[in-house]
Amino acid sequence: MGPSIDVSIALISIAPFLAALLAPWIKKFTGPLAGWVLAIIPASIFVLLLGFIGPVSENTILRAGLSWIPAYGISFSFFVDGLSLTFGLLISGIGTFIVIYSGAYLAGHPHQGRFFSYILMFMGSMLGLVLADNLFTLFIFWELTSITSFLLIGFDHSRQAARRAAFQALVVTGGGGLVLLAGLIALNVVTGQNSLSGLLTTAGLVQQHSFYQPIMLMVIVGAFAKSAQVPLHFWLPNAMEAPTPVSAYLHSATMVKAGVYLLARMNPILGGTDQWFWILTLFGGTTLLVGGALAVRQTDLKQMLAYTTLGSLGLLVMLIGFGTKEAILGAVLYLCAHSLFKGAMFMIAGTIDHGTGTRDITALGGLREAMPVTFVAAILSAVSMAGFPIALGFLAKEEIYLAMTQGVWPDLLFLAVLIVGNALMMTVGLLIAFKPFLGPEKPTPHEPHEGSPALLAGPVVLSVLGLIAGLFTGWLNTNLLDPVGGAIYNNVIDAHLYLAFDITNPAVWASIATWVLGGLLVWRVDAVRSALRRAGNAIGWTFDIGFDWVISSLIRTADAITRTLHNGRLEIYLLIVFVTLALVLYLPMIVTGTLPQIPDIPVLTYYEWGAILIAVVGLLAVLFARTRLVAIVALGIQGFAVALIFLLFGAPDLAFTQFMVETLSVIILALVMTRLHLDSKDHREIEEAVRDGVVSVAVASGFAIVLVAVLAVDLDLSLTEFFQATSAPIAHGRNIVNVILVDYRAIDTLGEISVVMAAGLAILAIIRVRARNRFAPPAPPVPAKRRRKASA
Amino acid sequence: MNTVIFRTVAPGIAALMLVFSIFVLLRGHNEPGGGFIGGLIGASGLAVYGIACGVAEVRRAMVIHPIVLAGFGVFIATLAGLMPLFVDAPFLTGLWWIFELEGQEIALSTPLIFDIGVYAVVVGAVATIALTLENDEEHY
Amino acid sequence: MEIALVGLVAVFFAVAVYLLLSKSIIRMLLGIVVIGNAVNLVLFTAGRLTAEVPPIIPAGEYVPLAGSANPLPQALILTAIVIGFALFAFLLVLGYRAYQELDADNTDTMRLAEPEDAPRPPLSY
Amino acid sequence: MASPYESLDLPPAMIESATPAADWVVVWPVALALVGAGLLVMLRGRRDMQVAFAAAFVAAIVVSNIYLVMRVFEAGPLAMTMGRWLPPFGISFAADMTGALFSLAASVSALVVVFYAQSEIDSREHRFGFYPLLLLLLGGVCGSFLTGDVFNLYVWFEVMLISSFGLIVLGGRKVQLDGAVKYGFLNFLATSFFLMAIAYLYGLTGTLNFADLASKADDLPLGAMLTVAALFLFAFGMKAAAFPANAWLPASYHTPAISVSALFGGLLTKVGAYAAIRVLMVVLPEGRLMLEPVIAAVALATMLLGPLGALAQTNIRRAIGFLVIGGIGALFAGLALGTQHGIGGAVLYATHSILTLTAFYLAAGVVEKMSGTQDIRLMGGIYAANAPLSIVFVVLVFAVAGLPPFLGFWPKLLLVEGGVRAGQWFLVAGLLLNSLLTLMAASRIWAHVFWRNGPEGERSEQPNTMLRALTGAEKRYALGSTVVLVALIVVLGLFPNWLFTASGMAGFDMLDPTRYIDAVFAEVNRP
Repeated sequence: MGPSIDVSIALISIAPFLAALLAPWIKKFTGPLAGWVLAIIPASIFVLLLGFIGPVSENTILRAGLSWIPAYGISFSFFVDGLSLTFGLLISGIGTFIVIYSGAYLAGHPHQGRFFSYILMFMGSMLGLVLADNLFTLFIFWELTSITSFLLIGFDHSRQAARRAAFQALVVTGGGGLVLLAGLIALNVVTGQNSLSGLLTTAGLVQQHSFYQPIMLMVIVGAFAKSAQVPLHFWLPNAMEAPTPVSAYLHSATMVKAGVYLLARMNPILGGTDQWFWILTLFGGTTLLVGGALAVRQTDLKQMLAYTTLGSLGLLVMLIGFGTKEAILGAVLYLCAHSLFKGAMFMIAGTIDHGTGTRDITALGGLREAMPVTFVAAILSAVSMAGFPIALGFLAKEEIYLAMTQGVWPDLLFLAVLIVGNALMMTVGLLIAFKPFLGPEKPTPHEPHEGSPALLAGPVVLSVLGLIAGLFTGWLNTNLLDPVGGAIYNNVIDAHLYLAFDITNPAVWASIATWVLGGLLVWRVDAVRSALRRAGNAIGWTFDIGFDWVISSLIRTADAITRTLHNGRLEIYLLIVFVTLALVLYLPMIVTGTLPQIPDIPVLTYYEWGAILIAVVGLLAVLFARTRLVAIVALGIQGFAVALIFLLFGAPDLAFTQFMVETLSVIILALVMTRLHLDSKDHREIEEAVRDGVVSVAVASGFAIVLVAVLAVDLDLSLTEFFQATSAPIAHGRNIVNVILVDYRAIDTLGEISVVMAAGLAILAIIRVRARNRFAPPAPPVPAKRRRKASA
Repeated sequence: MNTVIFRTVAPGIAALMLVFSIFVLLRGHNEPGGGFIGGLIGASGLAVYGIACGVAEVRRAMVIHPIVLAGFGVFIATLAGLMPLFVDAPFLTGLWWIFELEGQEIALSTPLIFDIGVYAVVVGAVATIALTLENDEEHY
Repeated sequence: MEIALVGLVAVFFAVAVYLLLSKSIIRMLLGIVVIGNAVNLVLFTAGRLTAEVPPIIPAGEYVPLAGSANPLPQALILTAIVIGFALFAFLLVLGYRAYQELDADNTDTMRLAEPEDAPRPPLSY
Repeated sequence: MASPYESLDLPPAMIESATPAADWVVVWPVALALVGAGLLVMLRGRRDMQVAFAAAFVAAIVVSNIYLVMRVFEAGPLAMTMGRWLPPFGISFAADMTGALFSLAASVSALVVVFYAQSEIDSREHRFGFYPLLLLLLGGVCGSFLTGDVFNLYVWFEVMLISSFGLIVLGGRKVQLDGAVKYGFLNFLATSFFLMAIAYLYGLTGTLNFADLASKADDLPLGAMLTVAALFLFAFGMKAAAFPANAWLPASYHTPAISVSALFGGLLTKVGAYAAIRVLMVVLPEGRLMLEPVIAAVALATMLLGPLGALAQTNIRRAIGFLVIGGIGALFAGLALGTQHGIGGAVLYATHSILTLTAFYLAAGVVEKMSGTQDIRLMGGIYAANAPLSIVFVVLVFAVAGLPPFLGFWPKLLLVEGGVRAGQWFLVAGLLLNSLLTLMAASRIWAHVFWRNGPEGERSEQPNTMLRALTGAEKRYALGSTVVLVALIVVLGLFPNWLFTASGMAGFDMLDPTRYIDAVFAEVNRP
């Protein structure tokens, strides 16, 4: 047995984040050695994980978990099987060299400390992602990788291209993540399981459910966005704006593989249907071809590698979709091989860039003497990339071709796609391995020099590993292929991989075809490249351009909508409010068919009619007043009429208060109005007047109709009866209204006096506006003049 | 309106209104009236005084800024509500102390204190508003 | 008898809404006063009406006279009146200040917070 | 529930049993705020005391709210009926988990703002009542969350409204007046409509107490009941800045001092959303059911138009204002679902939104202090200039979009799950799109303000020299308090278990308010 899994996993999931917190300080204290020091973290994680190989190869699934959100059934749980262990080893192993490499690559950069923080955080997220058992834990780490990669891609933040790439990656992978979230939640809802290990026990059930299709699609969208499958691929090449260690790590070995990981993980749960097969193989195959072709077209080393990464991801997705035992074993082998050679290749590209100052392959040549170690490492990785024996890449390709030569005719189509795709990627590998190093020396921005040990450690170790791993097929069978393949296939696999060159095997002929095609392409690379460019120019459109178009039209649309809805005109805002209000008042009654009858004219005393008439006259006078004085007086009249109504219907307190308030309102209105110089006319166009009139009548009649409906109900007067019964004997007051105000409902009154006090404060505050502005030098001349006139 | 007569009579009217307002406040629990109405009457009195004799004069006569009076009102009204805490009763429970003074039954109660608070707030705040508007040139 | 007030309330609301839809702040302020009265009348009417007997317990009695008015809506309205007055006073002063400072009685020309020529959002990254 | 009294001749009127002092916790937030506000107004000349007292009172309110949440956590809803009158005759205050949690989050935000404000509220603004108005605002907000009476809710709405009026004009720039006019008139109308709805509801049922209403609203005539529900929804939607009546928010929230914007952005709109949840879930559940498609449509429109508005802004504060609106959409989505997940999610979302948006405004305020403008196009270079601010801001960018592992993720998770369970795919799509658009808007702000080195068009790789360094006070109060709040958000995001339990309780008691009603009527039903 390996080390205690709880402790180890706690360490694995927390250590990178803690290290990330401390990284800027560690950087400060250790200076140029920071890379080596910080690499201790991923290295020890790697060693810890190595300890799990034994148990995992015996098909023991290791689980560990901390209670996290029991209230929602989310635990911070992990499980280690072959698949997660392999990813974990790749992440921590390659991560070790990346951290070392970054120490040298970014030496002297003012934000190197931040960089270490981000990359360690990223590493922690990625480890968490592949080790997570709980679906939501997985998702959290999934989005954390989006967030950290956003920060890493935008690391070179002063350039707009870097910012754009970061934004693009965030939108695509973060957005894909949100779709994935819905898929995971639906999966949880359908199965009642929220852990992967639990889901694996219910494998095959989801396919029967009516939600299967949406769930599958949402998961696939999430995975495709992360793993840059066409048509969501465009962000990946742009992400090369990030410093090279980031490209090497995120965009070759780890983050982009998260989607592949997810698909592999979900294969037992969601796979096995025709839809799964066709979606994955078609999109994967397309991505393979597109990635390969576009890679050959590039001349920037990093761009070339980025597009081959696309191709490789497409290949992996295609194989998972294919789903046969051989395909999955091929995928597993290729996954490892690719991580090793692509990580190495990127670091080599970075070393060349660092050593010469350029990454343009056409501007490079003859570096074999200046950079011999780099050259060797480049050749070794290219061997694996091209799939020459004895490299791991060869084994992978053989297994893949084997998968395609088992069955019926569609396999042949896939085989053709694979041969072309692989040939294209081989071309790029060979070009990078030889073109910069052979031939005559070309002038470069710096005098070329070999990289430091920190820069070379990664490429050398990874490329050598990629080459010699192929020799240990026995070990690979038991420790890699059986557990990993078994996890993806969800069945026991007993792999019998061996290194041989058997010409009776059709797979070998497929490999040979690949080499021949690749060789031809290398030979005529310039012609192929210019042909591809012409084709690209003829199309004149890329998804990348499309992204800009989508974003700018989104912003323009948003701008247009916002300008329409929030046009700054209070009158329109009010109109919207009142029209909605009219709908609110009428629609419910119309929909439920409960509009009340229009009631008969009631019997009232003549003085009651009189009060009502005064009110109406006052209101109309307010509406049609020509001068402000008349308007104010009319306002007073309607207010006093209301007071009169209160008095007539038995509310003397209300009447007094209304009377006082109305008096005060009129006084302060008069005080203010005499200082304003206002138009006496109501400037409304006739259409506006009609529109406003219709709206006001609609609202008013709506309120009235609802009131009629309300009055049709018998009012429950138990509260009133209680107040009447207890006011004198218990509350010691005979004015029931006052008792309600200061006793039964005193807290209303408390709030109310707070309102009054706050109004005093608010008015004091607003008065100060002018107090301050009086002393401001450029006083607006017009209102000042008006003020004098008004006060005269 | 700013005549000599008005200026002479105004202090008297204002004083009368203030006294009347206190009367209305105190009788409020049993007859129409109470803190609101009383406060509005009192504030109107101050407003009349202000219109007649100027805001500065009112401010001098009041000693404190009227908004402080409002703050005081909210303060004691809430404190009146907090008193039942000491007798294990809920917030704003009316507590009554009824005692006899020269044969007259005098009732002192937290609702009365509360109503006085209401009165103070209304007088203070409304006077603030009115006085502010009467003379917004003054630099507060 | 409530129905008569329903009709009156409708007139109040119609006038208030029409005033509020004006571009002139001063008319909107008048609308605020009117709509406040309208709402209070609705509250009054919703508590049902009785004629003339105030909810005051005569001296010596323990309960009010039969047929006295419903005190609860009255207390609520009293609160609402005072609150309405406070808000009205604030809005009035606000309108006054807006007029002085922004030199505008017409709300259409008050475009400091949401300027008409607000810049277009940048399309850069 | 039938009226507890058969005969009113000699009615039992008062609560006989003693009220333990511990029960006062349900009114302390309001009582302390009012006492404090009164006291501060009395001491208006004493600047030193203003700050100290305001901080002390708000801190006491926070403590009281923490205790309240703990009480409700352990013993379920807590109620107190004022004046010892039996409910429903006296006004009840009643806190279930929803109210308690909202109240706690609001007071925490307010406390942070009290400290932050010291960096920008000058002595004149002290005199004109910043701190008393802040206390009143908090009192109004807490009162709204804790009251158990619909008319009393109206009163607290008004307290909140008028103190927000005072705060929004404080400082006295012209743009504030313009914003305040729109804010003032539209919000006045919203509360008037709310009062109309109360008038109708009283006219139908004869009572105002939520718990009492809950039992009486069943036998109302359908049309009238639905209209009243719709009117409540409209009035509260308008207060909450839900589409279509939300124009007042982007017109005004960017105009006052940033402390005030932060307070508004965090607190005010949530009160509208809370009230909508309370009234439609507890009092008029049938109305909510019938209005479900309408609420869903409102939620959808609000969720999408909010962040779209933010994308279209060049003013950083207005952009955040639109993000506030987007969050309201998510809250209404929870209400439209009306399930355990929906309501629990909405409550959790509100907690997140109160804290996160306050923090977002505060952080934007620090950015403004450094760059001397609100215009995103003219900012830049803060990433290199101020590391702590960068960390705080980048956390907020992801937190506001609801990305894990920050607090905003958890409510999104609940709401989306609720949507999936209810088969409401439109709402699910809306919630996710809301996150994506919010993420785009916020990360664009980040890229322009932090990553880009200088104003628009600037290609410089050199640090922005136009930036002003923060003064000591600004570092201490402005940046310091923002960092504390963001740290709280991060910690709550990493350890959300108790919030899940709490929001679960909140949802449970909203869907089945029996415990709430029993708490209010505990005395009446006591044998």
